[in-house]
Amino acid sequence: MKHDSSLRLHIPESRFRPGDVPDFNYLDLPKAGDAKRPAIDAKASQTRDLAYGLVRVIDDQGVPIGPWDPKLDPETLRKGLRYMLQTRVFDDRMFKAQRQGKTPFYMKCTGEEAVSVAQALAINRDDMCFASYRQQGLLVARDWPVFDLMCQIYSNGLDRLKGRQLPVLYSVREAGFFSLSGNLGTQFPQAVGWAMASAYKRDTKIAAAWIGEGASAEGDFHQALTFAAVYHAPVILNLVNNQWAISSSQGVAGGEETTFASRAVGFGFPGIRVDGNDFLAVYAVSRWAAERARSNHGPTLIEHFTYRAAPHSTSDDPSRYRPGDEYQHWPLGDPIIRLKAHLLRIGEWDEARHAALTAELEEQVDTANKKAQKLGVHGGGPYHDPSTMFEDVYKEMPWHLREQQAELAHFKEKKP
Amino acid sequence: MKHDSSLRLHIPESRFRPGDVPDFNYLDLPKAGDAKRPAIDAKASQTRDLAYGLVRVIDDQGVPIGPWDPKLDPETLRKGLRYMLQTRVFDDRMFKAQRQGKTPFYMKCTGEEAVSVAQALAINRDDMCFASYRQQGLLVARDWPVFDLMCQIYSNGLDRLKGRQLPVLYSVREAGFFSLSGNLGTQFPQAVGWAMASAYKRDTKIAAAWIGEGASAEGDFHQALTFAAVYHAPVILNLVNNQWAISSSQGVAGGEETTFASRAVGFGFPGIRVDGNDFLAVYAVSRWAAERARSNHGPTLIEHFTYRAAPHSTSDDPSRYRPGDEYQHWPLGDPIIRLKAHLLRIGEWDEARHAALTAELEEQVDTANKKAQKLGVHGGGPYHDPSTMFEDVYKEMPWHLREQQAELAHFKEKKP
Amino acid sequence: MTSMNMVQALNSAMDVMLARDTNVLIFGEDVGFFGGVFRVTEGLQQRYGEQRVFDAPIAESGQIAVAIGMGAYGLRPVVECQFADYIYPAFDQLVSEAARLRYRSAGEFNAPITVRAPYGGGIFGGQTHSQSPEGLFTHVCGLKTVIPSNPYDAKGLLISAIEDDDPVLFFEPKRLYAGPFDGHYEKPVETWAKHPAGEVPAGYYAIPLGKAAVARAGEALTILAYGTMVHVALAAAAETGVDAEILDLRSLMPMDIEAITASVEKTGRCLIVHEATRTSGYGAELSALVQERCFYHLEAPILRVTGWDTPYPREFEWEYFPGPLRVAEAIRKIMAG
Amino acid sequence: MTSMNMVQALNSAMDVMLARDTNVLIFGEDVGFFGGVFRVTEGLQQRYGEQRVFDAPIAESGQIAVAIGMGAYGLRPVVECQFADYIYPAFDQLVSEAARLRYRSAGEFNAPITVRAPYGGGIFGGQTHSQSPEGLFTHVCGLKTVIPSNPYDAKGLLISAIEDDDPVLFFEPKRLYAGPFDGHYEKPVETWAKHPAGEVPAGYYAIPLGKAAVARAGEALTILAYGTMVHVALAAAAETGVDAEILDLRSLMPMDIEAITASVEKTGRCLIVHEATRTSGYGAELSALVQERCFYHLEAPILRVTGWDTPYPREFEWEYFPGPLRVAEAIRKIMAG
Ligand SMILES: Cc1ncc(C[n+]2csc(CCOP(=O)(O)OP(=O)(O)O)c2C)c(N)n1
Ligand SMILES: Cc1ncc(C[n+]2csc(CCOP(=O)(O)OP(=O)(O)O)c2C)c(N)n1
Ligand SMILES: [Mg+2]
Ligand SMILES: [Mg+2]
Repeated sequence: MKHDSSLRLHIPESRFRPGDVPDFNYLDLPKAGDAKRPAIDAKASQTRDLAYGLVRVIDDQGVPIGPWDPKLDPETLRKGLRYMLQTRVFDDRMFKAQRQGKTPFYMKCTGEEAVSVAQALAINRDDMCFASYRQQGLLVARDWPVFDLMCQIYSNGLDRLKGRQLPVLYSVREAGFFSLSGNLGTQFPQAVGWAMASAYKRDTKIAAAWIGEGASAEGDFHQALTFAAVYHAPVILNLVNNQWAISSSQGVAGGEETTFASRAVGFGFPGIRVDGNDFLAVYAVSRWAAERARSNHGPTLIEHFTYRAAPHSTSDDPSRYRPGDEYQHWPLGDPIIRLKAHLLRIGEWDEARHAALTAELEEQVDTANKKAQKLGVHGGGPYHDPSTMFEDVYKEMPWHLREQQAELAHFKEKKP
Repeated sequence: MKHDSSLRLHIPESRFRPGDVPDFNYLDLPKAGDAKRPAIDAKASQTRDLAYGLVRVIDDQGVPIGPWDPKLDPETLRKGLRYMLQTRVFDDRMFKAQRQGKTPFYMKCTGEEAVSVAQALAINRDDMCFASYRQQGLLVARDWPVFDLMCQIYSNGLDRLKGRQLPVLYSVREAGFFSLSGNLGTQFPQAVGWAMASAYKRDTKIAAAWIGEGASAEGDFHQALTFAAVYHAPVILNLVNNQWAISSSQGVAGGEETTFASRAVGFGFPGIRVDGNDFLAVYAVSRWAAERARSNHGPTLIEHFTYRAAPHSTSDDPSRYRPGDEYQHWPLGDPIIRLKAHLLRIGEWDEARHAALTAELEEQVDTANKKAQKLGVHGGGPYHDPSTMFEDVYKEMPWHLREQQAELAHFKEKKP
Repeated sequence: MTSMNMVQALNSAMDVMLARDTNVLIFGEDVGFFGGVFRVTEGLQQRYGEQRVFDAPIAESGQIAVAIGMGAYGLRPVVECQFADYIYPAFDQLVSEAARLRYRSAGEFNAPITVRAPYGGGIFGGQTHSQSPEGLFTHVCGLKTVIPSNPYDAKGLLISAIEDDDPVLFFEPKRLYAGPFDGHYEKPVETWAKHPAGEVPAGYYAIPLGKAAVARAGEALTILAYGTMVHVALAAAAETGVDAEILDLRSLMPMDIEAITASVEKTGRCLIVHEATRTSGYGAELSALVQERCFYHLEAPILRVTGWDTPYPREFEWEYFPGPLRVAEAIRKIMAG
Repeated sequence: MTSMNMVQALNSAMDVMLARDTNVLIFGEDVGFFGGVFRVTEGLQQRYGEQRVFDAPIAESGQIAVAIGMGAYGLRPVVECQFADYIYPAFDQLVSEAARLRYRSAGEFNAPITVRAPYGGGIFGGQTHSQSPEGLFTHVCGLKTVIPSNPYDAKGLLISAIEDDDPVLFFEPKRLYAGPFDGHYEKPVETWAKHPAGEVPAGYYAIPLGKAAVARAGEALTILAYGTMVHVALAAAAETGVDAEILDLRSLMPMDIEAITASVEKTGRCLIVHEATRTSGYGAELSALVQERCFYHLEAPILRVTGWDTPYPREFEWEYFPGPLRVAEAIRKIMAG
């Protein structure tokens, strides 16, 4: 028998699994307005508290409060609401399209819309975004047509990526949106490189990168923080802690021990934990980080504390690993509802306008969708010519790919 | 022309290069005895200060002071002195052997002897060590014969590693010393795995790992901290900040921004910065971390603040990249001289005994060296049979290696 | 004997080994409570507890490193890599560490680890869910590489892999999880239920690594295949009516050279098929070896039918996949040569 | 024309490119103030400033990732990997990212990066300072792989690599840095001073990637080689007295297939030599291709002389290294075949 003083292996487990009643009381959330706001040139050591607190601006009554209130004009607030709503409508439509077999795959960002939309509005349009697959809100907020994204999702003849990529793995250089990889984490240090290049060129553009809390366990995360710290790279490093990595709780990535924002503390630059479902808070913190970076004070890590309301992807069934109603218990609510409440509260919005906006966006997305589907969908075509699959492996096609391309053509002719 | 508000790339540079007069006043070193000592089951959040301070025990007069004084008996102190001295004598002899062409390569740990020797005495002999190439002191302190190490260095017929490895890349399972890799950093997460296995088996053994501050930039470092934090692995993670990684200053690894000990703060376990040249301090902190790990309170990261007094290796010439006398200016001195001063101060040592010990160790090392050289040296043999190079690729030799082995034999016969 | 698909057979192998040996433990992304995204570890945590089957941080390199450390302690960890496409972050730990630990320590330490990873195309996964990286690992001495083509072999080989004292990469053809897919994607999906190799004993059995199986005996030419391509080759042979001998290599490293040369010496013709990209793939090694050893028996050039040298293009999966049409054409060409 | 050894020629290539194009910048471990452990970047930081030539954290993966980001911005970073043996931590960034960026973004982004790494044995470096990993990278579509065998080529090829819009792995045979080593380790060391390819123009010139060079014209058999092995092959040919045609491939990917097949069709015999381990090495691809394309011209089996399938054993360097003795024997065997 092993005696008491023997070692034990600790295995982190999700607090709630199917059948449990979720109770997030243990979270001990700071109140809106509580967090201090240091100057953008503050020393990192003066920002440490922010890694352990939670920047929140909109209080339970919809009133903005405290030093982080970005004091946005109603126009910008309504823009934010519109983009978040548009993102959600788009997501819902595409999810349905997958269920209808028009695309093999889709990924929603439901509940996380503020994370991308608020930051998109807080940085410049020519700042470069190195996103993960859950920041479609960036493209929406940069007014990139959802029609174009749909063509990628359906792999039709207008798919800019020529049917090569999994749906949602966009690349939109014109909108400052770096090619999505599929391999988790790789974009994080790449963003740092881009930011270093901008600094090397004495440019004014910064980079922003997003990673999931799950993926932050990858070595790439460490490389990003190391290079960003060493070279004072002008970059915003966003870590989206949406509590889940497919079926694994954030504890499996280390979230039981401390906040993810505090990772930055260990590198000597600011880490800020923000209520990711609070549009104003995300905007304010993003703005702070952007200004800090742009004035040569280096990187910031932002932990967006949020919740993945949707399944991981259309291939996923969360009811197998978490209570079906867990999101209903999530104490930080829904970013759209919260921003709407704020706008209502300040008298810059009403239910009628909201209904009209929703209808308009649904109509817009539907129209785009019909147009895109007409151009071809997954499994049905028409697509790009399959022979294009040999292009872009290299800038110039070497002999062996030319031969293989010819071989494919030969088989296409033979096929019944 | 670029205006003032443009970005700039920050490139860290060593403070002193050849020709400069080193001045370490900027270091602002805490005094001996200043650091608090939390209980071994303290919450990580109660240990944060230790990541930014410096645990020091022996003061400038050789007197131990403060709560970290491990109160070692003179016997243990003399043992420590002996092992450190033996390590240094061994290093010096092997360095000379390389200059004489008896081995192609050697690496000294001069000035860093306490880092390995003190910890070796603070943990159990069956705790497993995952070292880097600069912790030969572990083997010495575990009474592993230097003769055996010499045979590896000379690749002679008694080389346990059969001439396969670069000199100093030892493997001594019997002494709880894991096979050294050559690839920086890889051992760090492996140690965590070993510790997890020990916990899984309800064993009582812990693991200890060492990494250089330069190598801590590798992804492996992040993996080690992540897995150690998530599974509360019973492991001591040692980071040896000896100021240099070949020609790169610790700033290139991020040391300009904050301490390396604080990396652990970002993972929610204790990080302790210790005067790596203070035998008592290293012992005390190691002991604390070992007891913490052994009683299921998880990992500790220890930053050993020290200085690489020797060239990186025998292939290196530091006068090309740092002032020749930089070590003379290093404010934390020499671990051997400091422990000796302490022993003298408490009346448990004298110059005559020191001289006698030195002579004894030199004689011992010399004898072992002569014996080892007689068994063969690099370039001269005799070695193991070259045909052994096909062994141990797999447990059982597959056909293609058997064929290749036969082919080599055929050529050996043909050779003039 | 029970009827099992490949997922069930793999699950059964781990079940058997967890029960037999407390040194066996399993970890990887989503393998614990959830049972893995392909359900291969389903129920194992529930049966053996979370100390023995648990989720790992998304850090493939860390997973392998930790497995190596566990192996050095004396355990036999089985790591699931969610997709073979995500094994590259662990490349250094596999190549520099696991593969060389026994060698560099002259046998003091070894890495008795098994890395399972679903590989190959056929599920519209695009470039990051379809790759066949096995060739890379066969270039690394010290590693073993195993690829089953049916449930019976999958279980027996996985048990051998777990028991093996060297590091084994165990690639699972994900398109075969549910049934013996032969490349005719336009036909209805077949299950393993009616396939003889879908009959799998419930208990322990081991299939030795390094031994090929004859998937079809024949005299006219030799086809070397593994994984999904075994079934494609069978279909192509049937369609051409050529009396092909099809070897299911099963173990790429160590390789069953005797079975290969014996067959080619008999048939005088050889076709090699794999789904991985062509250039410097494992097929190149097979071709080189056959040519070196059977040169004077060869009546036609050895040909290779493989994936194109491009990333796996998602929507053009079936134009990329080396299906029966391409294999059949190569068979005819060799027979005419 | 100046006489340069290979270190100087490589240094000159970077010097030229730093001067021509402010988008070129250089980083890596110890490349800044110190000038690199092999001195290849010596003086460049002093000449171009620390914004353009600087030390990087010891994190090969981060270095490549950062280079990819810089490339996306529009720079042409040149990264020094201190030893090719240490490139594996960066494997994922090279294989999943640099290699596929152009493809997956349909040309929106590309990775115009160059990764320089000393490779190969001959300096008693053991298993972690001697490897030849080039074969792995030739299996990865989207990457280019270049290996020079002399100072003149080294400079011209490195300039092309830096100017290339695709990612290029540039492996430098470290044993050739100082002189044209032919495997006769027992003979006194030769320098490049007396070698014609040691004459190197001071200014800009480029050698196109994808073109082999004829190191020795001949009629009796074709030897395919690159890097150090070109010189070993030359020595072996001289010692056997066989009129070999020796192709110095220079660029492994893209490969100069025309030069290869033309030569083998002429000679009817082919020997492939490389220092890397044999199984699934680049030589396998060469063998497969030659066999596929020149089958009816072959008068003897194609043979390979390579490093053994073991890690590089430090003290037995010369028993491991595929020296002139082994190459000569293979030549004789092929001529007798
Ligand atoms: C390198 C790598 N490993 C594994 C995967 C498989 N995978 C895709 S998404 C995912 C979970 C990611 O979770 P998180 O980072 O928290 O992001 P979220 O999905 O919550 O936005 C996993 C394991 C992958 N894509 N890449
Ligand atoms: C993965 C890897 N990259 C690079 C090297 C080359 N290298 C050997 S030692 C060294 C410096 C290490 O510095 P540090 O980690 O500070 O340890 P120290 O030598 O100071 O003890 C480098 C770059 C290596 N061995 N492995
Ligand atoms: Mg997540
Ligand atoms: Mg160091």
